Parts: sequence; C-alpha cells; structure tokens
Amino acid sequence: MTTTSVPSSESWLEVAPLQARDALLGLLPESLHWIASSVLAIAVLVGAFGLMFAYLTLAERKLLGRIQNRPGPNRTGWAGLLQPFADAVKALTKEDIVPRDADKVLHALAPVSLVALSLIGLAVIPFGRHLVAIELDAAVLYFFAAGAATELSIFMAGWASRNKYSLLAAMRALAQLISYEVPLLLSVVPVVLVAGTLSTTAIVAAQGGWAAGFWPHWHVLTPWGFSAFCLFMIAALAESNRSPFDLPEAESELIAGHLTEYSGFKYALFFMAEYFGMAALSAMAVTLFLGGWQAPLGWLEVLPSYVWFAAKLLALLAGFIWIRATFPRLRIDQLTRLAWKFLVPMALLNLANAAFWSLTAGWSGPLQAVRWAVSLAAVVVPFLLLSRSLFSGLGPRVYRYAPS
Amino acid sequence: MIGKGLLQGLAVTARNLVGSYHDPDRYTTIEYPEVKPALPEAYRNFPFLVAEKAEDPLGTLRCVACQICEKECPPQCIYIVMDRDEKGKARMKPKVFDIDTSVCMSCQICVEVCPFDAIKMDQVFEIATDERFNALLLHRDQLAKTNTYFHQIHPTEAAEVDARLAAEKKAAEEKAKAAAAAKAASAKPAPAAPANPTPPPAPAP
Amino acid sequence: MFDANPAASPSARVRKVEPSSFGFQPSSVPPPAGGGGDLLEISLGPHHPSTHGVFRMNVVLDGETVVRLKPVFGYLHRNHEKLGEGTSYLGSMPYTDRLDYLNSMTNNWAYAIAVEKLAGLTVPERAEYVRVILAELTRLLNHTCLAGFLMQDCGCSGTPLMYAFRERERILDLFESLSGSRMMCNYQRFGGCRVDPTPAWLAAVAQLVDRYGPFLDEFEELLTGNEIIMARTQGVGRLPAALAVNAGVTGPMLRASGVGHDLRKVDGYGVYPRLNFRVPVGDHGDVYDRYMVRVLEMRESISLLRQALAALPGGPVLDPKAKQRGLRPKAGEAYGRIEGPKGEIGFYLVSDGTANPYRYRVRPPSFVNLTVLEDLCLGHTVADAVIILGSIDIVLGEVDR
Amino acid sequence: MSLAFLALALVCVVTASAAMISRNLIHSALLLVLTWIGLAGLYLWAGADFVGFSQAIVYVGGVSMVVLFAVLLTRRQRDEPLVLIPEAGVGRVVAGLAATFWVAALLVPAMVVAPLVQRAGPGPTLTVKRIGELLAGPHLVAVLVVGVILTVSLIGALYLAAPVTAEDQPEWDNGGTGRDRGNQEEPS
Repeated sequence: MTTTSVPSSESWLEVAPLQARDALLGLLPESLHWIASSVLAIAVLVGAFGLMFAYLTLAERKLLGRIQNRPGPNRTGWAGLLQPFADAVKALTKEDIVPRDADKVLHALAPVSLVALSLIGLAVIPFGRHLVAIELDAAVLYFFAAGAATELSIFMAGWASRNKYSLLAAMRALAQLISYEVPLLLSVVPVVLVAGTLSTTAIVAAQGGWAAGFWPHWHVLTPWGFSAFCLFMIAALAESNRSPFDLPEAESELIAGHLTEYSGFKYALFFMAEYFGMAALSAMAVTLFLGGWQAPLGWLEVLPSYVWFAAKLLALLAGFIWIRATFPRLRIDQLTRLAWKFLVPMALLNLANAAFWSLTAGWSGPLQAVRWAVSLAAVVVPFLLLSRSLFSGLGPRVYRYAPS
Repeated sequence: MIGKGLLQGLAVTARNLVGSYHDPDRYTTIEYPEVKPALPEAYRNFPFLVAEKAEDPLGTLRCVACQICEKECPPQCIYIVMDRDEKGKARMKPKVFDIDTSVCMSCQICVEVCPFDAIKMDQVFEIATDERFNALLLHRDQLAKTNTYFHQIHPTEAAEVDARLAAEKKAAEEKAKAAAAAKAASAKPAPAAPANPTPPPAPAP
Repeated sequence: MFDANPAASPSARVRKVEPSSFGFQPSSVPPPAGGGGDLLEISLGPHHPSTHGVFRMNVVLDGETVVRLKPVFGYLHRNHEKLGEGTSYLGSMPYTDRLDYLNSMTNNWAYAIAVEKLAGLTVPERAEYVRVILAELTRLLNHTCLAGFLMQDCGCSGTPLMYAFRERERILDLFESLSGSRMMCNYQRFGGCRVDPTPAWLAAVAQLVDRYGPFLDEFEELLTGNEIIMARTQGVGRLPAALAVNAGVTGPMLRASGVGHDLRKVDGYGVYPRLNFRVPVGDHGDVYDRYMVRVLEMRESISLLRQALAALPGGPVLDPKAKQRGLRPKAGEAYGRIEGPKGEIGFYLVSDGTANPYRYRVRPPSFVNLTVLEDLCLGHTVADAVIILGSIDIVLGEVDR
Repeated sequence: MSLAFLALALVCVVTASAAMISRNLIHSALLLVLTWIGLAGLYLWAGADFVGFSQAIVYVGGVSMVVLFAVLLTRRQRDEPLVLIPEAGVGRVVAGLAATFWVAALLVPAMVVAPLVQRAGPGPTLTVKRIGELLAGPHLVAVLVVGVILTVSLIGALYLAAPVTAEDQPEWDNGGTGRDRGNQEEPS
C-alpha cells in the first residue's frame, strides 16, 4: 500500500482501511514496516479476491440458474451460502489424478503458475482513493506484462496432459492468445493517449469531475471510449476464456479441453485462475474506462471510493455471467477472424479517433457538438462497414412451403 | 444491424431472470424432497396385488394364479406358482407371486390382461435401495395391498372395478339361483367368478 | 496418427487412412500429444458430452478439420427386433416406447398402424383425432428438445435447453395424466387408443397450445436472429437434395434440403387429409435450415392441434371388437409407417398366423438419417461435426435398437 | 553486485543452459520463456521499466506463442530423438570451438571496457515519457520506416500462407466423398 499521508478532511470510512493498516503496523518494530506493509497488501488482496472468487462461483451458478428458471444451488447453508466451502472441501478431498503418460512437472506446474500469473496483475489496480498496492509509472504496461503468460499456462496444461482433446485445447489457447492480445492492448492505447500517462492512479484521477455537473468524465462516456471499452471487454472475454470464447474448454467439443485430465484441487485452481483473470481484467476495465473508484455523481461521494469500485467491478462480472448465459460459442476460425478483421481495425481506427479527441480538447460551444458528431461517426461508420463484411453471406432467411 | 440479435438474446435472458422471481409460469421448479409432486390419477408405477381385507391380505387376494399376466408380461418379470393342497388340487391362489421390479418396465399390460382385476398399478416411486437383487424382487406379501389403498390412488378406476365386480357377482348369484331353482337341489352352485375368463373389458378412462 | 509422407499432398495423406485403423485395437496407444504426424485421430465418444447418448465418431483431423469420420454405434443395442419376434403383438407395444424414447406416442402409432393393417382392424374416428393430437404434441416436444440440444452443442450454457425442457415438461405432464407415464406411454392399441381423454385433459391441451406460440416467439428471439448462431450454423453441414434422397433421409432433414416430402401429405394416413397444414422446406440444407424447418414445423403443429381439438368427435376411442391379447393375424405381411418427428418411422411385420410376429423389423429414421453423417462433416471442423450430429437429431435408442 | 542481480542472472543462465540441453522441445521452449522472464527482471533491476515490461509482453506473451506454435506444427515421430546429438567429428569440434571463440571475443572486451554497474540505478521514473519523446521526435523516421517494413512483411506472410487456389483445395473438400450417390442434379 502507498504510504501517502492520510488527509484529515475525508470521511472515516474512506480512510478506515489506511488507519487499520497503520494500527497493525504500529504493533511491529519500525525496521519491519516495509515488508509488513507489502505482506499486508498481498494478504488483503488474496483474501478479498479469494473470498470474491468463492462467492462469484456461487453467484454465477445462482444467476445462471435464475436465468434458466431454476433455483441454482440452495442446499448448503442458508440459500446455498456455504456452497463454495462445500465445493472446496470436495475439491480438496478428491483424488488427484495424473495420467501415466503426462508430463508430470508441467502438469503440476500449470495450475499453480496460472493462478499466480492471474493474481499479480491486481497489484497495480487502484481499488480506492488510497488503496493501491504498488504505485507504478508504467502500471498499465505492468498489468499486461503480468497477464501475458496466462495462456502459456493453459498451453502447458493442455500439452502436459497427453490427451488429444487437451492438445487441441492447447493449440486453440495459443491461437486465441495471439489473436486477442493485440486488440486488447490496442484498445487500451487510446486511454493512455488521452490521459497522457501509463499510471493507473493518474488515469483514474483524469476521469474525475463532471461535465455540466452531471456527465462524468469517464472515458466510457465518450464515443471513442465507449468503442474502446466494448473492444476491451470483447478481448477480455477471450483472454479469460469465457463464453462465447471458451474454446479451450469447449465442453461440447473437447470435453473439457485442457482441464480434461485434471481433478481435485488442481481443477479448482484452474477455476480460481479463471475467476481471478476475469476479475483482474474487469478491474482494469473499471480503472481505464469506468472512472475507477470515482462516484458517478457528486453527492454520491458519501459512499467511500472502494465501494464504488466494488460496485462497478461486480456489475462487470455480472455482465460476464449474463453473456455466458446467453451466447453460444464461436468457432476457432470465426474467433480469429473476428479478432483480425474486426477488432484490430476497429481498435486502430479508434486510436485515430482518440487522437482527434485529444487534439480537440479545447473546442467548446457549438464546436463541442461537432467534436462529438465527428467522433461518433468515426465509431459508427467503421462498425457498420466492418461488421457487414464480417457477416457477409449470413443473415435471416425466408422459407417457402412445399406445394401440396 | 449486426449485433441486434445478440442484444435481443440478452433481453430475453434478462426477462427470464426477472421473471423467475415473480412468474410461476417461468419458474416451474418443485423442490422435490420437501414438496412432493402432485401425481395425476393415471400415474402408474410398479404393479401390486389387490387384496380384499387388510387383516388377511394374503388370504383375500383376488389373484387366482391363472398365470395370464405371467405369460403376457413382455419382459417376463412375473413368476407365479399355484398353491395346491396335499392331493395336488389347485387352490386358485398363488403360493408364489414374485415381481422383479428391476426388470419390470411398468407397461401395465399385466393389468390390462388380468380378467379378475387382481393386479393393478401402484404409485409408489421412491423405491431406491442399496440392495440390487433381493430388495427389488418383491414377493406376494410385499405386493399385496388392500382395495382401500387402490381406492386411494386410483379412485375412478377403483370405483368402476368395484361396480363391475359387484354386478358380475350379482349376475353370477342370480344365475346360480336360477340354476338352483331350475335344477334339483343336487346341482352344484356356480363358482363366484366365471370359469372362462372373459376378454378384459375396456379399461377405464 | 499415421505414417504420412511429408511430401504427399493432402489428398495423398487422406488416402493413407485405411479403415482397418479404426478397429478396437488395444495396442493402438494414442500417439504422443506433442506433435508429429499431420493427422490426428480422435475418438469422439462413446462417452463424450455431445454425442447424444452412447455414440462414437472416430474422426481423423487435419488441424481441426475433419478429413475422415466413421460412426461407431451399437453400444445401446437391445435386440429389439429379435425380441419382437419372441413377444406377442401386444407385448411389443411397450417396447416400441423405448425405440425413440422421446417420441413414444408416434412409435406406438406406427406400430399400431402396422398391426392394424396386418389384422385388418379399423380405428374409430375419435381415436384418429386423438392420435393426431398426440403425434403433434410429440412433434412439438421433439423439435423443442432438439433445438435446445442443438444450441447446447453450439455452446450455449444450457439456457435454451432449459427453456426447451421447461416446455417439454408441460407436454410430458399431459402425457402422464393421460397415459400414466411421462415417456414410456404405451398408449396406442390395435384399433384405437387405450384411454379416452377427458374434457379436462383436452382443455389442458388447448391451454398448452395457446401458450406454445408465445413460447416459440421468445425462443426464436433468443436464438434465431443471434449472429453467432447464424455464423455457426449457416453453410455448415450442407446436405444436397440428391444425396438426401439417395441416402433415404427423411423428415425435417430431408425437407431442409429442399424436398417437400411429408408422409402426412404423401400417405395421408389418419385424418391428416382433413386438416390444413403446410410443409416448410429449406433451400440450403445446412444446420440452420434444419433448425428453422423444425421451428416452422412446430408452428404448423400448433395449427394442426387447434384444428384437431376443434374437430374432435365423440364416440369410443377403441374398437371394442379389436382383440388385443392373443391377437393372431392371418398369415401375411404389412408395413405401417407414419411421419414421426424425426422422419419416417416404419414397422414391417410378417405374420405366420401365430401369436408372435414371424418377422419384426423397424425402419428407424434416426439410423437412416445418420448414414449421411460423414458426407456432411468432411471438410468442417470438430466443432461443426458436433453441431451437424446434433442437427441430424438422433436418439441412440432408435439407432441401436 | 546485488543479490537480486545475482539471482536474476542465475535464473537466466540456468534456464538458458537447460533449454539448450533439454531433449524435449516443448520443455526447451518453456525454459526459454523463463529466460526471457529473467531478462525482463534484469531490465527492471537496471531501472528500465518500459523495456522490462515490453520484454515481458512481447517475448513472454507473443514470441513464446509463435515458438510453441512452430514446435507443435513441426513433424516428429514418437521414438525419434528430438535433439540430434551426433557423433563428435573433428570438424564439428573445431566449428564449436570457433563459434565459442568469436562469441567470447565479442563479449569479454565489452565486459572489460564497460564494467557491470554495482547497484541498480535510480528507481524507474520517467523512462516511458522519455522513450516516447525520443521515438516521436528525433527517431520518428526510423519508427515509421520500421513500421512500414513490418507491415509489408506481415502482408507478405499472409499472402504466402493463404491457401486460396483451386489446386490447393484438398480432395476431401470437394463437397462429397466421391461415393456414387448424390452428385446428380437435384430433384425438383
């Protein structure tokens, strides 16, 4: 955690986490403070996100259930609230099966490295006004560098299992990563361009305030920002292997893909990593586009900043689940085609759009309307053209009836 | 416009999410062990044997061990041995009546072919057991259930059966009476049930 | 994996794949996963999540593209036809429930028609209408389930399947309250039906029919316009009309290929000639057409149900003279067929005058439609093979018998 | 030399050597990824945060995938040894020694001339901004030229890789299996 001095003007809820940290550190000798502070930050992050993972699995199953008009898990504890712990006990007590021909080292290493890599990205996310584990100038870069190797772990899992389904999953994971890393990064560049910084705290700070008193300066509320947000979320879905891009897992095609030969706690670790990855990318999206911990309206700032962050994060995660409940899966060639023929060109055009937005920051009055119109057109027109070419030859059909 | 279908789909799932909280037409789950499903009257499961009296179920079985059901049972899960006295004369009662419920496919053909309305379909479906062989082979004493029970589970059908049996009995008695009046006192009384099984009457709706 | 000549063209590589390599050879240990060879042989099934039962597809992949596919079945073989020769005519009726266990009502009907032809029985008017009602309910049930399963194969996380099953349950409830069993109805009899439907039951059917249209609207809203589904299914698994006809494909699959052949029109069995309905046909013969033709058929079924309910006459539902037990038809043969939800379901019976059929043979639509599986899948990816199999609409109880 | 540097250097050297020695191509590739991670760590240690993170994104996230793809698509038989360790001939030994000599001749003077720094420089501060200014200012032309060259090579690669001609079409893709049903004109 940062050691910025606590402003006294803020509400006690806002500063409560810092005071708790200081109180804990006060129990230790001065010489241990630097390490204790880091350990505390790690412990809080792992604890909070671990708990969130546990209840996210429950929330996903509940939400999926309700969307499918069934109750979801409701037997363990009140309304199923103990279900995650029952699952954990089950996963821990299950036999850990390693196939005879498997590459044992990689087979064991894959889930561990995946969890670790999914988690370290969280270090640079500002969860609240004063809550960021590490202040980095190149924090955005760090985040994507940390997440770059996650699909490598999936590849390891798939390859080490010595199972043909797993191998196909490994190949798919590689193809997916190569395709989606590019639009993911490209959709972030406009934000960096406009905010003029790679630091996450500075990007959040740049989104503070309101235009005309009610329109927050969040990036998502600009044409280029909305476009970049959508691109980022699509790429994030693919990066975290969530439906409709869950091709490495693809249970109707590859049984469980890279997870086929995993059981017990290793399997649980993969799940944990999936949710950590999902949470990390959503947290990044909140930071980059949704104003981070900023409240949507001035008078809503009575709630502490981290509550706003959590609310936005949970909303995005619910969106992930909602999408999973609704969409079918893409095919691997369609997946890569979508990335290269739609997302990448859109992201590049969006970059130009953001540059225009950045250059015209001084326009006001009627010029402001022109600025919005141009930027909006620069999003809508390429979208229509690109999507039409992407879906050429497809569409609703008219059916005839046999003459009787 | 591309993406419209996707948004429509999201709207449908959202509607169902909300609907599952207030619309019983969408949220149709019955939480089974706590809430028992309402079985329709026609529901059938494994067969049972109808007995007249609860005090002596085995003694008052309607079954006369004619073995028609045994012959007609498609998976051949019924096994019947006629009860005989010391001289080998048939007592018109089953000594052994076994139904292997692990083989039975609940098709109701035994019920349809039975001329004596002696075997009917039960509605007990919670028959799970941890013993695959003996526990699923039901014997005479386990199969015998009273007519009252039959009335409870299939009231319409049971009422019809009772009415028919009563009518048949009355007809038989009158016939016997007429025969007795016409012939001398030495004539034997006719049996309670027709000697030749008639084809099964059309089942009750 | 196969010994492939690196210099060979893809076609030469394909020729290297000999059918003998598909046998059950315990020694053919899977080759190393980490590379080598160009072709990958995968056994999709028999316990694979989307083979619709215990079915196995031995596929040879070039990358993810299917270059060879061999269906392997028989895992659910129950000796159905031979059992039929050892069982009385009546005793085979409950066995037909278990052929295509989703559509026991239509199986019953086809079998009943065969026996009625053999024994020269007539069916009361009311029973004919009841049969139409049940067959069309079965069609709704089958097509709804199929759409759900197909979307599950496409990768939907169960949502369409759950909606489909919710509606299917309502139809099963109706079957249960009429026949006593949800799926194994054993309802048709020679010369009519076993139970006369009560007015309350008919009212429940009318209610279900009224709500089915809106359900289909919502179902289609979720799926039909979905761009991902269009991308996944359009142009995938095209079945040319000529191949469909030559392979004996029937049912919605044939009609999706553009051949308007429907036994309800062609044979005009039952009271179908008196009812008004159209036969939808597709122009492309791909998975999307197969899905859409079924959806359109469901809409026709709703209209058929309305007409049949309105025209339902009174009277008995079972010819009282028709003998059920101990039926001994005169020596001869008969083939009874109807348009089942999956296609032409037919029963061929030969009688030698005894109580058991001398020969008993089923013409199962699933099995015949499955024969074009390889032709449909070649050149597509594994993911497509799965949805092509799903769109054929098989039930392994009927394929393996 | 700090402990961190020693640890990072050890990681790099050990994993690089292991990657060379390993008989399993996939293991080699994954060890190579570890080496790159170690290198990224070295950059970070030296205060070059941008280069360090870029190293991670580009090499760990991108190049490693390409390497693994290449390995997976390479044909190899089951029992064939992966790394060819041939019988040592005189020529090979000489060639090896020569290569070693040349590498050493390049590296050793460099190390002597520019001794290793004893400690990490000042913390990573403004390197990103500085790099941006340099790339967009004095080196703009170079950046543009490199960009054009890369784009051209990318398009060329796409052109070479795309199978579009009719003779490239595999036999199984002719719309049927050549079985003698179908292929006739469609019935009306």
